[in-house]
Amino acid sequence: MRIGVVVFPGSNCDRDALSAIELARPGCAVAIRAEEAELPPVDALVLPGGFAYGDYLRAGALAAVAPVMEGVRRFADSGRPVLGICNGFQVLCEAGLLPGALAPNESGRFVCEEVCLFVESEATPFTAGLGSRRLRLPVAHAHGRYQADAATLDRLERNGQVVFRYEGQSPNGSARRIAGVRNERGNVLGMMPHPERRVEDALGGRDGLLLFAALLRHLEASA
Amino acid sequence: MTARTTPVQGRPEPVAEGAARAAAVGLTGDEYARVVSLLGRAPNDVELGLFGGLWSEHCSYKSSRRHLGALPKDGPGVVAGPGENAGVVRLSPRVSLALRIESHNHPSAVEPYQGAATGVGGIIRDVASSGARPVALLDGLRFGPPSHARALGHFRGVVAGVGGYGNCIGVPTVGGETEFEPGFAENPLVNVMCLGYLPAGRRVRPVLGAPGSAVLLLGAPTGRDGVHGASLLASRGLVPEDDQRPAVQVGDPFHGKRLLEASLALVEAGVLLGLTDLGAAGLASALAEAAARQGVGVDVWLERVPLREAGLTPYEILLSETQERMLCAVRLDDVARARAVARREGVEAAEIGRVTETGRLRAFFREAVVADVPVAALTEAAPVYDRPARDEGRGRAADGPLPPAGAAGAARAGGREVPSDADLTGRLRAFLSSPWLASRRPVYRTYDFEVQTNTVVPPGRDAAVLRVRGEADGVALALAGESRYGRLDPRYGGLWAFAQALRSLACLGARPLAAVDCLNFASPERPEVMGSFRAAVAGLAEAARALKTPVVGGNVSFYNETDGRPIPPTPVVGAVGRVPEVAAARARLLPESLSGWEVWLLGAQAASLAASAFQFFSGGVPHGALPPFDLALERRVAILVRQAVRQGRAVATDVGKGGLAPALFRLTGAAREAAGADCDLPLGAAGEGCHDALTALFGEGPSRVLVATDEPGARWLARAASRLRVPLLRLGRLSAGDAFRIRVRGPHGRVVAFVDAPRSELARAWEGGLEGGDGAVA
Amino acid sequence: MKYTAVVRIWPREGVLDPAGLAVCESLRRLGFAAAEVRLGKALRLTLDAEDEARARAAVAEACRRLLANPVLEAWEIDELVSLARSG
Amino acid sequence: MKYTAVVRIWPREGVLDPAGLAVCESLRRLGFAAAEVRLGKALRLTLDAEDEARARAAVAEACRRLLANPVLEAWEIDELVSLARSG
Ligand SMILES: Nc1ncnc2c1ncn2[C@@H]1O[C@H](COP(=O)(O)OP(=O)(O)O)[C@@H](O)[C@H]1O
Ligand SMILES: [Mg+2]
Repeated sequence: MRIGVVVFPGSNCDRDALSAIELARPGCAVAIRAEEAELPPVDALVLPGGFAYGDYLRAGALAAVAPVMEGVRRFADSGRPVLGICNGFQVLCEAGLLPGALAPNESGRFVCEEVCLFVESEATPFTAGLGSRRLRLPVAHAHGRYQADAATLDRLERNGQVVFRYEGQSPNGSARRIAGVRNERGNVLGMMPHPERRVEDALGGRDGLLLFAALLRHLEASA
Repeated sequence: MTARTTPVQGRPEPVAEGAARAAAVGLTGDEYARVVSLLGRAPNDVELGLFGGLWSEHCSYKSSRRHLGALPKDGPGVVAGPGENAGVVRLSPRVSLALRIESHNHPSAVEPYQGAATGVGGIIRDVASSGARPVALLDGLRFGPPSHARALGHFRGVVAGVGGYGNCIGVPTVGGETEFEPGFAENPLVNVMCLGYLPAGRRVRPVLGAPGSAVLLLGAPTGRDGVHGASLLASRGLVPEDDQRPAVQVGDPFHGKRLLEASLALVEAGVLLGLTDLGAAGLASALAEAAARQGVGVDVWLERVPLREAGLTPYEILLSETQERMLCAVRLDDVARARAVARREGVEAAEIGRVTETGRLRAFFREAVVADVPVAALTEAAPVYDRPARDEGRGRAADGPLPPAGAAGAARAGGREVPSDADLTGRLRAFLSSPWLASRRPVYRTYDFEVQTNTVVPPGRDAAVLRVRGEADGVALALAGESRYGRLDPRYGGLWAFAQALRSLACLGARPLAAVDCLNFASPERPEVMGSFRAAVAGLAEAARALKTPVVGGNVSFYNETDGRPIPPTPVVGAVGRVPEVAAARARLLPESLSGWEVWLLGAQAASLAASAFQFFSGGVPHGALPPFDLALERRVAILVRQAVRQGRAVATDVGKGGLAPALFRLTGAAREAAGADCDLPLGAAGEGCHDALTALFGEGPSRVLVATDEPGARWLARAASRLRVPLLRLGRLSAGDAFRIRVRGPHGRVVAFVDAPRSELARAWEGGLEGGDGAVA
Repeated sequence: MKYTAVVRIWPREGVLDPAGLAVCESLRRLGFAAAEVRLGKALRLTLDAEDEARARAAVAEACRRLLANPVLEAWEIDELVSLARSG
Repeated sequence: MKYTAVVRIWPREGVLDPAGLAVCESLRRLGFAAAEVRLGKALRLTLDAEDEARARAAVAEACRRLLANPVLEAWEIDELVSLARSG
């Protein structure tokens, strides 16, 4: 079983994601360079946090046209699991693999803090079995305000595509306090909070590990 | 500057012309004469530019060098001391720590965002060039009061710049200081420290290898930015409205990240003979200093330097301070491999030169020799000054007459008068929400402090704690600067900065391993500034010896003044320490709740309002006598606190800026769940000098730590304290409720003053102090 | 032939523009009678194209594919000049 | 009277524009014949002023005092229209 982490130039949570995956299941994490057009054989993909291509122009915009993205698109279209964390979420939206966009935080500033979120959809490989749980995860971003037009937001809610919602006030002014969404099929998930930063008690908790564990269960079941 | 590119042969030159040429590169007439005698001829313009850069204060330390020898630099575990890319000290048999501190004061005054951003980029490259992966940043920031429009602009720009670069490149900013003081209204201070981890056996040095080796320039193409940034900008005071455009550099954290990965990949590939960052005075200083360390020469072909824009002159190419560049040396056979390794990370490596046996730095531009000077003339032969120094500090203000009362309360703050009780609660609230004490969370929450997933204790406490993957022991880091006491006694300022940095480590249970210092002063050409510099260094050195901590690196920033208005003397100290068994530390250091725990004051009990934050807050001019500084007691207090914290018997906070009442307030917030407080402060018993309520509540003094402990912990503490001869005083308890109460008791236990407020109300004032209104970060 | 285009990219109507709001507040604080500020991007793009129509088409295509995000932004081509002509 | 001005703020000649460089690279990767990109800001500012001359002076003053950083940026007033006139 192999889980690929796409390393864009400027990604900076790639190592964190790789080691979180290794903690969940040793020996299954692989780094994939975004400048290479071909994806190696993997069973799931993670697009990590950071500032791919400096986040110049718009967060995630330049990464969305990186060579690897064609492969990512085909991978997603084939129904296999793709998780975008923070910058990875921004990239997935910019690439059109997820609806909506991530605008600058309402405060106009970067925000780094722990937040609570509710899991509102189990219909993804990363949240199966976590229904209506409350997770404590950190956010760290300057562009995390989820935006889409009202019709899209209604549709997302109706379809259960809102996967995570912030508890209380959102740290960034997101529409309807949305912290993470999935595509219609449910195999592609994007989220602003960082599960890979909460996989050990020594670093403040293990809520993030639940997502990686769920993914492994999913992959095992479908293997 | 028009470049005369052919070496001038022994032509006699009118003195006035020489002096004018020298001034254009920041040298004096005498220094120019020295250049001429070293070369045996007048330098051409390019050569003169090299001397201007390398003999600048920034590169040569010509005014400070004589004094810095006082700092102890050796200790167990020290692998590399000052003068290398970064200081290196051993953490375990497998892992070493690299640390370094730098100032970026002048660039930040001119362009706050880019000044701070490029400061962060530079310090990260310094640490990376010692072969370490940068894992943490700390930023020591000083501004004028946020009510001052210019200072507010500095504050917002600098904080955005630190975050802009650090967040993007993916090195967490885990701590620092943000101070607001009248003395920094025109001249903000931006000191940045970086910590890196490297395998214990690895040693990468800023050298060039043997003659015949190839010299490669890595990273961004060179542009015109920052030509003479170091020599001109940092070698004189700021002149308002001056056009300093050419001296400003722009940071590109994205390129910085690629360069970082490329450098570390080169280190790991084992091809490097040497590696160094390009900082002040660009290529010129990187080449000359690296060559000087080995007594070799170097030839450089300037037309091979990749350029960002056409038409740069040899002069500009040598002295440009374009960011995101590094220099390395490899064996000729390894050039192709090195370039391939760098290219894989998206970084170009241009072969620009060759190491020679000549001992000379020779620069060629399209076949022509444009500079040819002995490396030693640029480096070892740089002037060293013993500038006149006058001691003005110690006790002068204290012995003088009290200044006239300014705002109401100024005189009282130094005197004995005790204001009414209601007044005291209100004052504490106002003090907590003032820029002096207000929560720094609005600053550090704009920094990514968790990326790289090593952060065990995030910002908010006296020190941050990081783990090291695969190691049982972790690292604590703290930064402490001092700018208030130095006005009364600069030596005391040095003692304080050093001791506070180490006390902060002790509060998180860490034993100090090494320190670095950053010395921020006004013009060294003023005897009183030189006097305060010498005294502050003496204070640092005394403290470093007494607290048995080597100083493995440092930085000096002079000329922090505008129109002849100097900043106060400001030494800043960064320290790292070892935290044993770090995996279990989080629960111990960040407990769920402290309610019901006892509150004890450990250590010295002397305090004074002299130059205290409260005295400034009350509108007073700094005056009065500073409490005694007993370094032996300081050391014993640190040992006691460290043991208590490490064994899980106490949660501790330093009683620093603001005194006891604010420290108690911080202690109530040390657990996940806030606690109330119910404490008594006996006058007199609360310490020498604490004869009035204001001094008892807000007086400052060294060697004081406040701890919360449970009952068995208190018994342990009492025994340990008596063994270590550390005074102890029980103040009361933390409670489950929301009441924050301190009773100040006079003779016979009579309550002479008290503070009584809902803790949540104080917390709101404290948390909102820097948010909203004119003080907002954004 | 070389063309230079200037593209302006604006936050869409109705999309919150925190940076614009902050600038507006600062302007008012400085005493300017600013009623509203929107902060967008300006992009000067030099490119090769056979003629002006093709240049314009290429710029529009670049806006659609990369330069602007339709969920958040609206774009307009502000200028398009042939470099030869403009000197 | 209400005026609307559009100001463009550019990184000065010779000042590094990392964002422009990155955008240019991506455009090339997408097959555009982009030779150079500079990325600046566009600012649409609505303000009260008595007449056009005063409006222009106020905008210029705002650029000098707040909107552009003279060390790194150059500004230009791209448009200035009275809202009444423009509809
Ligand atoms: N500029 C900054 N960057 C990062 N952290 C900061 C900064 N300023 C303050 N902090 C953090 O805020 C907390 C409070 O800082 P400070 O007010 O200096 O209190 P202390 O007395 O504990 O040193 C510390 O954890 C410190 O590291
Ligand atoms: Mg501090």
